[in-house]
Amino acid sequence: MLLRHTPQEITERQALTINPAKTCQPIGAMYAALGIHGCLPHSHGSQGCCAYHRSTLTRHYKEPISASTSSFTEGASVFGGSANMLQAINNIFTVYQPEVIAVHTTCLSETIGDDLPQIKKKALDEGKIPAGKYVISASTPSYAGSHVTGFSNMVTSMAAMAAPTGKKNGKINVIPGWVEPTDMEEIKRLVKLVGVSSILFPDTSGVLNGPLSGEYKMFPEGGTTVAELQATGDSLATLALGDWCSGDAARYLDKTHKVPCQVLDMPFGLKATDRFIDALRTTAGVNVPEEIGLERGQLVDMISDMHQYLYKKKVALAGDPDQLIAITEFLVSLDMCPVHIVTGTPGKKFERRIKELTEGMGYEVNVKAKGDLFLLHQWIKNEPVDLLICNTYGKYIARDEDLPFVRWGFPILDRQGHQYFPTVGYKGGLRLLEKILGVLMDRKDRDDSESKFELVL
Amino acid sequence: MLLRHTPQEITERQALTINPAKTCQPIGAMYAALGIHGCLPHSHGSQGCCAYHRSTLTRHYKEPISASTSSFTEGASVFGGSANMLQAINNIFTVYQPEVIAVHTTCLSETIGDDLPQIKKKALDEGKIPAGKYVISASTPSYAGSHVTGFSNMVTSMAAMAAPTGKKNGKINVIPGWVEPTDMEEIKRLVKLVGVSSILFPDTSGVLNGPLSGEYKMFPEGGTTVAELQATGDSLATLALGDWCSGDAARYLDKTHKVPCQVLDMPFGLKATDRFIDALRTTAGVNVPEEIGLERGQLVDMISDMHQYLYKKKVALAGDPDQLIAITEFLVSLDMCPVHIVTGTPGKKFERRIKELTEGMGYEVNVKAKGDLFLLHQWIKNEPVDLLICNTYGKYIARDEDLPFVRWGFPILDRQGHQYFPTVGYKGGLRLLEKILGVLMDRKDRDDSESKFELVL
Amino acid sequence: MTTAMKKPTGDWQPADIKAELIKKYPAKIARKRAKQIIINEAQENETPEIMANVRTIPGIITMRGCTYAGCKGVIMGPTRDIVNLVHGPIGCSFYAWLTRRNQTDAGPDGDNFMTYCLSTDMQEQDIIFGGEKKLAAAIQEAYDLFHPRSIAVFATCPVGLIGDDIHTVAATMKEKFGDCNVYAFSCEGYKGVSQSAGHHIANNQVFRHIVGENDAEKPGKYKINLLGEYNIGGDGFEIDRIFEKCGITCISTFSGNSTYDQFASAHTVDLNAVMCHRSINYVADMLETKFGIPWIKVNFIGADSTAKSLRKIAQYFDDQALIDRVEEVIEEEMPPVLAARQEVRPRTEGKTAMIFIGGSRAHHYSFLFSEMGMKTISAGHEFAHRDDYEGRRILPHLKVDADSRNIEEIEVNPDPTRYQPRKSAEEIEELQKKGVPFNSYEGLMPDMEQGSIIIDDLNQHEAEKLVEMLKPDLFCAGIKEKYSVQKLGVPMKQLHSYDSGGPYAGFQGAINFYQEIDRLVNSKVWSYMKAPWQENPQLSATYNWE
Amino acid sequence: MTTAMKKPTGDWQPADIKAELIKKYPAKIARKRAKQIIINEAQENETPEIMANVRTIPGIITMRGCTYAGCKGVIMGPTRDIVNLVHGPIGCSFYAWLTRRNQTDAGPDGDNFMTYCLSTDMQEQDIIFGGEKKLAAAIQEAYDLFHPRSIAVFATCPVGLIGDDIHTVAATMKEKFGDCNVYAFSCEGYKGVSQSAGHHIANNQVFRHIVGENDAEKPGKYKINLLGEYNIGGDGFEIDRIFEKCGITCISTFSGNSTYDQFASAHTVDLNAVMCHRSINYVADMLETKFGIPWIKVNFIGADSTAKSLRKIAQYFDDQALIDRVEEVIEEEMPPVLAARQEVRPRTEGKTAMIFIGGSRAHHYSFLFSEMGMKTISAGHEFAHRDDYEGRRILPHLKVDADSRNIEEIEVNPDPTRYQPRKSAEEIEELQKKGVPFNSYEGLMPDMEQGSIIIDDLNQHEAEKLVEMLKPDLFCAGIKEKYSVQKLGVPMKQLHSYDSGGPYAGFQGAINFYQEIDRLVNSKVWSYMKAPWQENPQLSATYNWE
Repeated sequence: MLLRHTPQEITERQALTINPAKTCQPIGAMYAALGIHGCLPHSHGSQGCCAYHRSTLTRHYKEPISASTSSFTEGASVFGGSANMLQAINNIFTVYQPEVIAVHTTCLSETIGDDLPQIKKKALDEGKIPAGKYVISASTPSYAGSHVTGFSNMVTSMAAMAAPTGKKNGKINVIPGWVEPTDMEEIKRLVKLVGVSSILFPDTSGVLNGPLSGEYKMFPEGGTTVAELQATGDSLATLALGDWCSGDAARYLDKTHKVPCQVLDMPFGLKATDRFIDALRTTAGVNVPEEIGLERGQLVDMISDMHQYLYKKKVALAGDPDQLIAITEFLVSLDMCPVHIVTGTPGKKFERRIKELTEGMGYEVNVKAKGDLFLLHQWIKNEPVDLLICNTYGKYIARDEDLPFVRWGFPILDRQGHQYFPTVGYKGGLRLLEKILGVLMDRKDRDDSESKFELVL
Repeated sequence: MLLRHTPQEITERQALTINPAKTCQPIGAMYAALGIHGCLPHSHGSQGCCAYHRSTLTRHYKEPISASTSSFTEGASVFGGSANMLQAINNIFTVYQPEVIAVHTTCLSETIGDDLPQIKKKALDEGKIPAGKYVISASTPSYAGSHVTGFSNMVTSMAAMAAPTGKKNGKINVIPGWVEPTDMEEIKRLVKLVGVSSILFPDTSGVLNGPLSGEYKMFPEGGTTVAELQATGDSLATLALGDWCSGDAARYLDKTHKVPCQVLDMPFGLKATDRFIDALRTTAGVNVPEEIGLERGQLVDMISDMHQYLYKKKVALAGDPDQLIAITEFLVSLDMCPVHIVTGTPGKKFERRIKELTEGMGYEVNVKAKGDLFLLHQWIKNEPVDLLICNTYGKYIARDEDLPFVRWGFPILDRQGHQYFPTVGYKGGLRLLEKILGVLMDRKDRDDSESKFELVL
Repeated sequence: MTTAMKKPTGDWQPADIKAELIKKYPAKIARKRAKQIIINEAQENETPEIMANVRTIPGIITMRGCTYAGCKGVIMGPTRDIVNLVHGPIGCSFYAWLTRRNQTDAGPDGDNFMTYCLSTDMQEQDIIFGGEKKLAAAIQEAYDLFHPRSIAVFATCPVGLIGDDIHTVAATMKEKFGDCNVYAFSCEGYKGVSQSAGHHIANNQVFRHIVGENDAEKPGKYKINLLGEYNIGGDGFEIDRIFEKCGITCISTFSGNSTYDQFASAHTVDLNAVMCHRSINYVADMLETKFGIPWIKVNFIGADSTAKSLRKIAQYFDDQALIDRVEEVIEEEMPPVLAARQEVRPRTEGKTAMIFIGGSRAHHYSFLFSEMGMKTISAGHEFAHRDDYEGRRILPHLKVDADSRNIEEIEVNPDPTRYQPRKSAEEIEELQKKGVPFNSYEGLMPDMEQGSIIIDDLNQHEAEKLVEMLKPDLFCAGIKEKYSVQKLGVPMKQLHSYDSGGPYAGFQGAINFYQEIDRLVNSKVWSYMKAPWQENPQLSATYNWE
Repeated sequence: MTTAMKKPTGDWQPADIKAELIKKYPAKIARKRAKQIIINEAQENETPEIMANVRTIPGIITMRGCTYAGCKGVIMGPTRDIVNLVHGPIGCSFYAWLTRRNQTDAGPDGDNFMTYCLSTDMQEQDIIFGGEKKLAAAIQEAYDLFHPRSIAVFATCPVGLIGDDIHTVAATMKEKFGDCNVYAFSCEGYKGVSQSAGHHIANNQVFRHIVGENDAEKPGKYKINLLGEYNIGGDGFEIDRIFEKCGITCISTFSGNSTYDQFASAHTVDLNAVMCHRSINYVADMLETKFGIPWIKVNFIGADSTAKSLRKIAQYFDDQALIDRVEEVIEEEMPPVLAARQEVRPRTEGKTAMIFIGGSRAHHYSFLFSEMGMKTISAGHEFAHRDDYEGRRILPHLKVDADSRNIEEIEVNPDPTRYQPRKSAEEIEELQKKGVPFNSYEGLMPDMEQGSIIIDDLNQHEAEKLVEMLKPDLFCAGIKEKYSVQKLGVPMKQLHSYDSGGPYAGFQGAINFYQEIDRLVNSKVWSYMKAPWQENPQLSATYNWE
């Protein structure tokens, strides 16, 4: 066994996290910042943080991830990182010439109390920030929240670039949350199809799913431009997809610039996508084109055709709150039974929401925020499941417990496809369904006796 | 073992086909006819043919397949099916009111020598064909060629509807061949993206991948309209994708109406898609947009990223000539080794083409046209492979020989996805690659020792 | 919705429905169909006459298949150790390849040729110059590769037309091999009007070439054959389980999970229990005539029917030990069945179903639905004859038309040495008085509710109309009908192949069926067909100021 | 293309290249980098001085990681039966979770905690009020769950800043448990200038808390430790195979596929063979000082280097039996290696590589490339010190800067009871004469070709420039560099993790490496980057009139 020391008996742990279902804020801030066009994320801490985040993102996307660091030494940690930061800003604009430097803090710089806005002001005063270039920053202490929080904080800093002209631009802000570049592309396609003109931020499509063409661009075509970010203050409304990833930024624009917002679930699965499309429709006052009705109908069609393979199947889930909320609703709508659900991100409201979604399923769901994969594994040992949906780290549980396994979430380090095929929207729902059915049917084909082996499924 | 009687030792068979890699012409004609808007395919034979074709197509598409039959009885078989056909035409136009009836023959009506054009003339004379409605027909004797031939014959009959006005319409005819509805959709997307105005026929998209919406349409929105088919004679040129499925129709338009044609491979994989896009470009005299370059670059990127998992892997293939030619070239381009290849469709030129494509691979490829899965299985027993790519019937070999298995081709009766996710074009190449890598990596994760078990692949 | 108190067709007058169904047809067609669509007014033994087993109308999209399908697909397909070789172009063999879910259990090393698809793949020159040589060569190649106990040859359409003498070829090869029984079926697709003709042809040849080949006495106290059970989704496995539990020895099943030797020994039993009489009653009759084995109708679809059938069998053997054992078994098996029934019933009570399948299955399944409190408001068969609707008693009044006359009726006489009546005329009469129904079966109609609609050879157009008008909670037919019905938002259950489910026979099967139907008629899925913007199209922008 | 006859940098003047690399930098940075970019003009023992092991420049995208990575990730990570508990916010433990491909073989039921990721997941209140209590509780919980032989605690950045006394906590818990050795590493990420500081810190604590804990005499005639081998991709497995074949007993590997007890017994050997001296030479020195065990430099990367290293070890033991056995083994192992080499060489001869990794690996791998006829035209290390470039001999001339001074140097003295020199001064001298190189290693530079370019702490900008200018056939570095290099159309091989390959050490590893590099530098893939319409943009419509 790969996880041979995991006991079935569950003992309460107060201080120890084992096999986490989360990581720290800065990597989320780094990923979000890559969704700004021409932006170099900068990690204000010791160089290991930056190295680790770049490595993890690289393994997930199989794409170059550029980011810089303040490379703290012992001295900087004692006397403060301001000097490092200032030197970094100067070096970055000189050598890499980004449009924007998006700085995030770390547990190190937060603990010593570096004040980024102040450092930025100093940089401005010292003329270290060329005209027309920007430095934005987010406070992302690793010891609070999770990578999701860090993402949200950087997205909020992006929203803080809003510079309303007072004249509405007729657009709708769409904040996709931490989804794949291809998901962001798909969201843009859907928004366009509905006939809504929008500003999507962040937008990593075209940045982290690039081509191989013989040239390397540190700053690819994609990403939300500074001009677009500034224009978010003139938009008609904001749709935030996922409260955990996108809610704060939307509420910021609402509160600060009176851009009314709706906070929706991430559009994974039928119903969440329905609400997203309908919110676009009602917000923009447009009609939904037949083409979208068709995509929706195809998803409903496949659900009805394959229902017998999904009905009452037990599922264990680990991931991030916004994704888990959406997938749980989707699974329930398929008559599947999500029985064990953990996220590493703290927050009681997550547990409440999951309980709501699984109400009336006729069983008590195991759900834990600030849980970990060790606990999920123990739950599975105590109540086995038919399917595990989780990031790549789930593979150790899947192999030990011989479970059908669908990789979904972050990070996915050992399979391809998430870079190129969306799981949001109706088409994404079809893909999720294809994957779920695929592993369940593979298992059936593997385990059926020869008399029961089926040609047609 | 599921195929426990298959011996490793290969003995020559003259008369016996076992576990065919093909079926008969009429089903191909039926599928092609479904790609005409408002068309009811009609099987001129005994009712079993129609029942079997409808069942097989239904299991593959999980969609309703409407088609009618002349329901031959013993009497009809002796005295000829003309009376049945005439009655059928009258009933069909009265009850179902299609735009077109596309009649194909069977071994039965061919053996007794029914003359469809003559019967059609009789129907016209007797006023059984309402004004503005059409009856087209194709001769598809089950005892010649294969389902691919039948498809090609019906497509040629569609081309025969061409009614040139003498005035060119600036369009390019694209004949996609026997691919999935979603492939046809993807081909249309690519053609449009390149900026070419085209007529695609047949076109089963919107016909066989329909939504569930509470209403049943015997004749859905999709399909090539009669007007479009008539206009094919005014087109600038024809691109036939796949000589076996589409070549004849293209050459017909070329010979009969001087619409110049190019016969290309089906656009599966990098190089075949390159040639298709480039042919569109040169034929229409347009420039290829960056967006296509991006999709292409993404495919090349994934190939380069994952090359180590593909390199030198042995593959066994069964399917139809056009598909096999394209996939063979694709696999070779990935540094994979297609070692055993069978199609049930007769034709020496297939074997020649495969030999060309695998030249210089440093091994002698096993290839057979008019081969069968029994032979393929024996080849595999004699030289094991790392991967099997085949239609659903391959699952019996895959389970017995414990082979990673990618379902591709016709029919796919036991998995979902082929209805909705294209495998043509660059995005299709990404999907093929995802599937191939998926099964290879699943196998690796299954078989790796615990010391070698990998988190990152 | 519950229609419990309403008439089966709800607000519709059956007559109006019938009118609706046929109104679109040309007059001639309408007249014909009118005779095949019956408003059920069955009174006691007075059932209305229905037109059945007649030609399909050209151009009208039918559910029916052909004679080959009935012979090779249905009857011979399920026998594992007979190599089935189809003589004809490739298609017919391909389409019958593993597509029927008739399961078999050959054990780890028994012969099993069901995963193989053999064909002579006739080419143009074979059509022109004849295919006999190729057939002989193919038989030889099959024999050399597999050395099977038996090879069955099936003719597809062109074979009859070009006059290949497949029977002579078969006989010659049988002769040549010595250790392999080879025979052929002239089951060309154009024969008859439906699969039914194929069943008959298969029955004839099995009886002629296999039955009686093995006189060896098989162990067992209560020996029977089960006729007309095809082990779809494992039905036969469940029935075998029950038989074993009761101590009844099933020597031969025609033809689910069967072997050559089972057929060969079929004449050694003391009773034939006939399940799907439509497809197999010929064999039952011939076994009686030639060997003196009586037959009774049974039905293992539905727990109650299963209990009833077991009791009949026990009664037949007239042995208290068996009668008691059967009662014990029923007592043991029923509680979980009743529990499952109770569990689903609150959700299935009063729901409506339509069933259009086979030749007697629609009838069988209507019992299973009533066990769940579901009403079958319309039903019919695909290839039934009048007696399947009205009851065997009307057989004498049946006129045989040209199409049926073309199907061989073989002349059978008592076997000079082996004929031996299992029961004396007196015993038979005795038992009949006790209610053992020899040589008889009821039709579908008497068991259907007043005012329900019986339709023979239902077609696409009528099916669509029926569903639109009566909106049943469930529609049952075959794969070809599945998705057009579901597009209308009505769940569709395949009762030929069971979709991917089963077994549904016997006690365990009933439980499976209750749960499967519960899943279908109560699935959330059918509530997703309309998008929110279709349900509330008004465009009032609403924001939650979170 | 072959650059065999050309100078390593082709048409470029090395000086111009250097100028290109630094021209974009601000003056101050350019001056600093100029000292870290050296045109190799090494003559005999005269090597140019390189600036190394100095601070990374803030804002300049570096390949380097931190001290924690060097301590927890590199040195302690590979030890399977020590529970590693990271004290800090969640991230640092998460990122070091199974990401290094250091394989281990615990057998079916041995302890293996490498698949587990433990953290105190410090929260805001822990930062404010201190985390010692939480750490103690976490150690207790880990102990209660796993009852391991040993628990190692690692500090991440904030821990040092808020002043948690992890060593006291560890000592207390060790005391409390009795049967579990608990100790801590103050390896905060901000210490030192690279991973290198982490190696040193790890060395210190392992030596202080584990080495010498087990005096039990282990069987074996020729007992050694292998220092600085981390079993990436199974390298260690291959080296163990070779040792066993030679009859050499490897008591302890630091730290690939290692266990607590191996470290505890490390002082019982007669020789330390040092592979990656950069990461482990501290332990080697301390073992010599305290226990009298000499050490020599070895290298098992490359078949020739492997043979050479085996011979050195045999020579050290000065025993003909071992010397002969080693020769036998080499004779047996080399033919397949040479065959594989010959097979690929026609395709690899003259191809060029760049290597920028680790602290001595770039040096090691340059040998392997030359076995394939490939030229390393530019190389450098990520966390090396001057001696790794110039050779150990320059150590005395090294000035220790502030950052290094902050890393504890522990005072070690001969063990009162256990110090016992394995060789007398005379024997050492004898052997040294015979060429056994005690306490010394060469640097990278002397082994590099004239005019090749040595770069310490290469960064993203310079890497890109280098590749654009010199278009190597292969670039070797780590995961962060992989895809930016490949975007330029140059295959990139990870030589930290080996991508998904390995082992590359020893004889079998050399074969694997030849084949892998052949695959990379000869893959068709790199020819697909341009589309046909980019290669022939002209728009001439051509039809084949088929």
